[in-house]
Amino acid sequence: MRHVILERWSRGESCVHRRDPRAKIVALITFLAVVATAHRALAWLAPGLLLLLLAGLVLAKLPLTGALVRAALVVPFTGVFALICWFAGEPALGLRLLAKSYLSALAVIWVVATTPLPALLNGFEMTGVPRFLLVVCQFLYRYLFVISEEAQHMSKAAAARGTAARNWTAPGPSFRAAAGALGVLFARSYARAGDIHRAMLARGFDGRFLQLHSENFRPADTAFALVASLAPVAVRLTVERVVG
Amino acid sequence: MARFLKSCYGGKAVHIPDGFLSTPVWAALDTAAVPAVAWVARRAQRGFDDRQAPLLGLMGAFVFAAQLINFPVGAGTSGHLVGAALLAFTLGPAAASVVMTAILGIQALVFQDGGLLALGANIVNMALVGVLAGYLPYRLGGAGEWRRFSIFAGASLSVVVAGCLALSELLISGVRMQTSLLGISLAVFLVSAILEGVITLAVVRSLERIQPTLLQDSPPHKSPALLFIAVAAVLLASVGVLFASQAPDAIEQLTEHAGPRSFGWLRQAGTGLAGLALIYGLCLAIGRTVSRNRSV
Amino acid sequence: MTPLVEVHGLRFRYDDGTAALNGVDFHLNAGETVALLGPNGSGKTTFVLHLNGLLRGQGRVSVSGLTVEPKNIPAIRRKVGIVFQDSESQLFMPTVLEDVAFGLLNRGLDSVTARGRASAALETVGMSAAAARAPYHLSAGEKKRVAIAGIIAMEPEVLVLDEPTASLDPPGQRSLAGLVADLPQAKILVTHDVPFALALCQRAVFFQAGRIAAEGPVEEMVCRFDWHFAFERSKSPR
Amino acid sequence: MTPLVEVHGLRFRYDDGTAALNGVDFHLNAGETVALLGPNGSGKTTFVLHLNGLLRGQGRVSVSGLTVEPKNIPAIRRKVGIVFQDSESQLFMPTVLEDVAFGLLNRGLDSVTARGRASAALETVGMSAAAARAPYHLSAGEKKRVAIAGIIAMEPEVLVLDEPTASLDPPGQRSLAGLVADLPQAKILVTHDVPFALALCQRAVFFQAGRIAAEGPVEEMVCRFDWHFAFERSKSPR
Ligand SMILES: Nc1ncnc2c1ncn2[C@@H]1O[C@H](COP(=O)(O)OP(=O)(O)OP(=O)(O)O)[C@@H](O)[C@H]1O
Ligand SMILES: Nc1ncnc2c1ncn2[C@@H]1O[C@H](COP(=O)(O)OP(=O)(O)OP(=O)(O)O)[C@@H](O)[C@H]1O
Ligand SMILES: [Mg+2]
Ligand SMILES: [Mg+2]
Repeated sequence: MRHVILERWSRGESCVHRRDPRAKIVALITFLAVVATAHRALAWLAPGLLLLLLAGLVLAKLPLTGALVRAALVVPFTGVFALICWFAGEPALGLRLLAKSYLSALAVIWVVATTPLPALLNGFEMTGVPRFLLVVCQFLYRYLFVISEEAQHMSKAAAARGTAARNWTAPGPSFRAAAGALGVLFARSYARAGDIHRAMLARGFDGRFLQLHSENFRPADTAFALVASLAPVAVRLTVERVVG
Repeated sequence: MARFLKSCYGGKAVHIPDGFLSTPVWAALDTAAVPAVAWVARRAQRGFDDRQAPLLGLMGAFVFAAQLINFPVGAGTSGHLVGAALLAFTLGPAAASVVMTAILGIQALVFQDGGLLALGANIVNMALVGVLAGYLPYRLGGAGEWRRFSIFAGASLSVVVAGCLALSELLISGVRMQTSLLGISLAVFLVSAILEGVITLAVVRSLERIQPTLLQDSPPHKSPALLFIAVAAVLLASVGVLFASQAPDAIEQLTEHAGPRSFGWLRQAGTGLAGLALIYGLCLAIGRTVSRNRSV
Repeated sequence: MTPLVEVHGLRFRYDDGTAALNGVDFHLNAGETVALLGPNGSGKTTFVLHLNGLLRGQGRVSVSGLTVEPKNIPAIRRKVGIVFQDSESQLFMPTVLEDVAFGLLNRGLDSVTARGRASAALETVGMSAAAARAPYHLSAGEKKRVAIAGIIAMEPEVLVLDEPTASLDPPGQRSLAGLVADLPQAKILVTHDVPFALALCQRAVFFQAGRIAAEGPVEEMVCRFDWHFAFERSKSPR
Repeated sequence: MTPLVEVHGLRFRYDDGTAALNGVDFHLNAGETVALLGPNGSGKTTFVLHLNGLLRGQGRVSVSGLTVEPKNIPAIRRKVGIVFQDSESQLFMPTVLEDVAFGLLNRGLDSVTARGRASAALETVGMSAAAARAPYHLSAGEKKRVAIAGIIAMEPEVLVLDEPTASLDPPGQRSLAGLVADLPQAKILVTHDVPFALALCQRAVFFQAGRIAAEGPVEEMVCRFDWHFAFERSKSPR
């Protein structure tokens, strides 16, 4: 699955990896806001911000091409709209959409690839996301692999028994098999949730998830948050002063 | 073209990336989403115990996994489940909203599917309004002969409404689109919606055979008239919002001075938010009336 | 001496109407190791889930003098550690080390102590190298080892292992046996693995259709119910 | 005679970087039964998933002359029947009979013939009585039997069973052994259950760290790697 690579990157070692997730979230949100509200001199601002992100990627020792390619996942969607704008006689608008969404995606990757997702989700508690929702996200991420694998096994098992020979004319049986498989998968996910809950209770769970890594916000984190969030603002102010 | 659009829309759900929405639109929708999600999360947690956290997480993982199972629909094409309506039928609307919100969050962070600042918009479209629009017909259809239709209608409606809202938000934000393209998009939404309806119906029926206790009870009484009115009203409202947000004069204003000093966006955002509130209120009001009637 | 675990007339019925337990009487003394044998679906797992109140049936269950009832449940869960049949559902934390430390943190240990004890438990089951890995990338047997580590780290008074040898390789089975034999606690082993039960248990209890059909030394139970794998090839091998 | 299954220099690395197979050479002749032994995490399951193209690594895999590559996969899936380590994911139809008949219908058999062959397969595994039940409600052992029926009904040329005895009670293990011994196909048994392997296989292949470390008669492999459960109680029993 394509997100495994992000997970491997996130377990790397660098000064960005070591920073508190909350510091990175602050920096990320500032960056996204800078991009989202920009409207003037984008032709200069976009390369500036891209350079900034590249510096961040280098600092985090992430593979540059890998990250750049991954951020391109947004291009198909954005591309359609860019084309639509082009046809509507607004090529500049199309390019703007492309640039903004690509930069935003790359920024998100920079943070997700330097912070293990569980820690990142914990960090989001500070932004006011309800704790319950975050715990749901943790479970979702943990069992995503397990259940996806079951789903794949099921469809492979069905394929192994003949649905692979494409029925162009009569999709009936394979359609029913897919519906049956989803029904079973649903019921199993439901039952598994009960098992997990039991296992948690058996180990003294009382509704609160405790952290093994106590996150102390150190001075280095504060400094990092300041620098990383001021940088895009500075780039934008400079560009707009000079060009605009 | 329709096929191309469909593949680029990711099949069904339109996850808006960052950079597309104008500041007032994403800011307004984020502001709207935060208290709504908080409320929904509290509600989903209540009534059950801490068992809910693993359950909802696993249901989210299920929806992800469900997209790996392809449903052949003839002529070499296949579709897959989006799941908002199925979640609403099985977990109830509040819990379904929480699960959809979690899914959108993970998609934005890990899969670069939808933006982070645009998360509020995506949550409103899919996790809040989409779920509610899907649950409404299920509630109104009752357990009788309209049940199958209401399951189908709910699932379809959730897809159409979410798609229309997303597109309206894009239009309000100044993305230009000719009316003909808008028509094609609408057609794509309708096809996807019918697919979602058929798939959801098939899954619900297989679930009924395996373990019927997993489905939410639908009220024994049935009110087909109300069902049709509600479905039609929500459908019309969302298509209406879509076309209203494309009003050419407003677009003109917006693109000419798209700066924060321009007040064009105010009217635009106003129209959009009003439409959104209208649909949301409509779903909520119909739901309320029905449950009141029933409890008396 | 009163037994450590005492069960009287326990009955339980699942929501769908399956009567899984139909009156079970059982006792376990301190330091004793008992095997629960019996056919598939005879109620062994269901029984075990009653010992720390994860399921509640009719009848009386008590653990070191405490009756299983809501107010005692936190204390009882501290005394009884269960390794479940399905280790996948037991490993719900993002990394192996965090998973093993989960129970320790819930008990109020600070994170340094918890980390130390969790590492020691991983060492015991031979999984130290996997401490930072995600549980979903492990093979079936590796998962089982981590699940066992999560429970022994808690040092419960009664250790319940539900099919501990399933999908463990033979050296793993041996070292598990050695580990279990060295632990001083009272133990309940639910297993279909007769050599394992023979090696470790003084006494066996045989379940049949939700009841204890017989009880006695393991050898005796195995002979009486013809409870071992003995297969004669009907065709001659090539 | 060319072997039925031939594997040369197979390597595979999971997405997260784990090198699960590091050059495996393997062959299986028609009518032969081979045991795959080896420690947890040595790559047995990973290897087996390559035999019908569920995973694709580097190296060459061929089944009765057909290389495993996209265009041959439907044909190969018809030749190789795998009963997964987790049999539950194999059962997806609402009733047992429908599930067993599923593959037959897809192959174009008319429903009368398909029903007949499905019933016969259920008879073989001793599950005729459950034909109308929902697979979801069966016990672990019963599910395993139905999964096996679904595969043997397709009459594959190679039958692969991944940990078939896990969580089966001893009588269930015996009847499974009888069933497997009576099937004429070539078989690959992945197992940690040494008596089971000894009873059924002529040859064993020993996996270690993603490689085949040795190969020979089952007894020899078992002795050489000390691959059986033999535990001496260190403390005297009570
Ligand atoms: N969640 C459930 N809902 C309904 N019935 C269940 C459930 N779990 C188990 N049962 C049924 O209860 C009975 C006892 O099951 P249990 O799991 O306790 O058996 P077991 O002795 O542990 O079997 P095994 O050796 O296969 O693990 C069986 O008939 C089983 O089908
Ligand atoms: N989905 C996965 N992602 C990453 N690594 C995996 C995955 N599945 C297995 N592995 C790793 O690949 C290696 C081989 O695993 P495999 O499941 O093939 O072992 P196995 O021989 O079947 O073990 P067991 O006897 O425990 O079933 C192990 O190191 C395991 O941790
Ligand atoms: Mg059991
Ligand atoms: Mg395996």
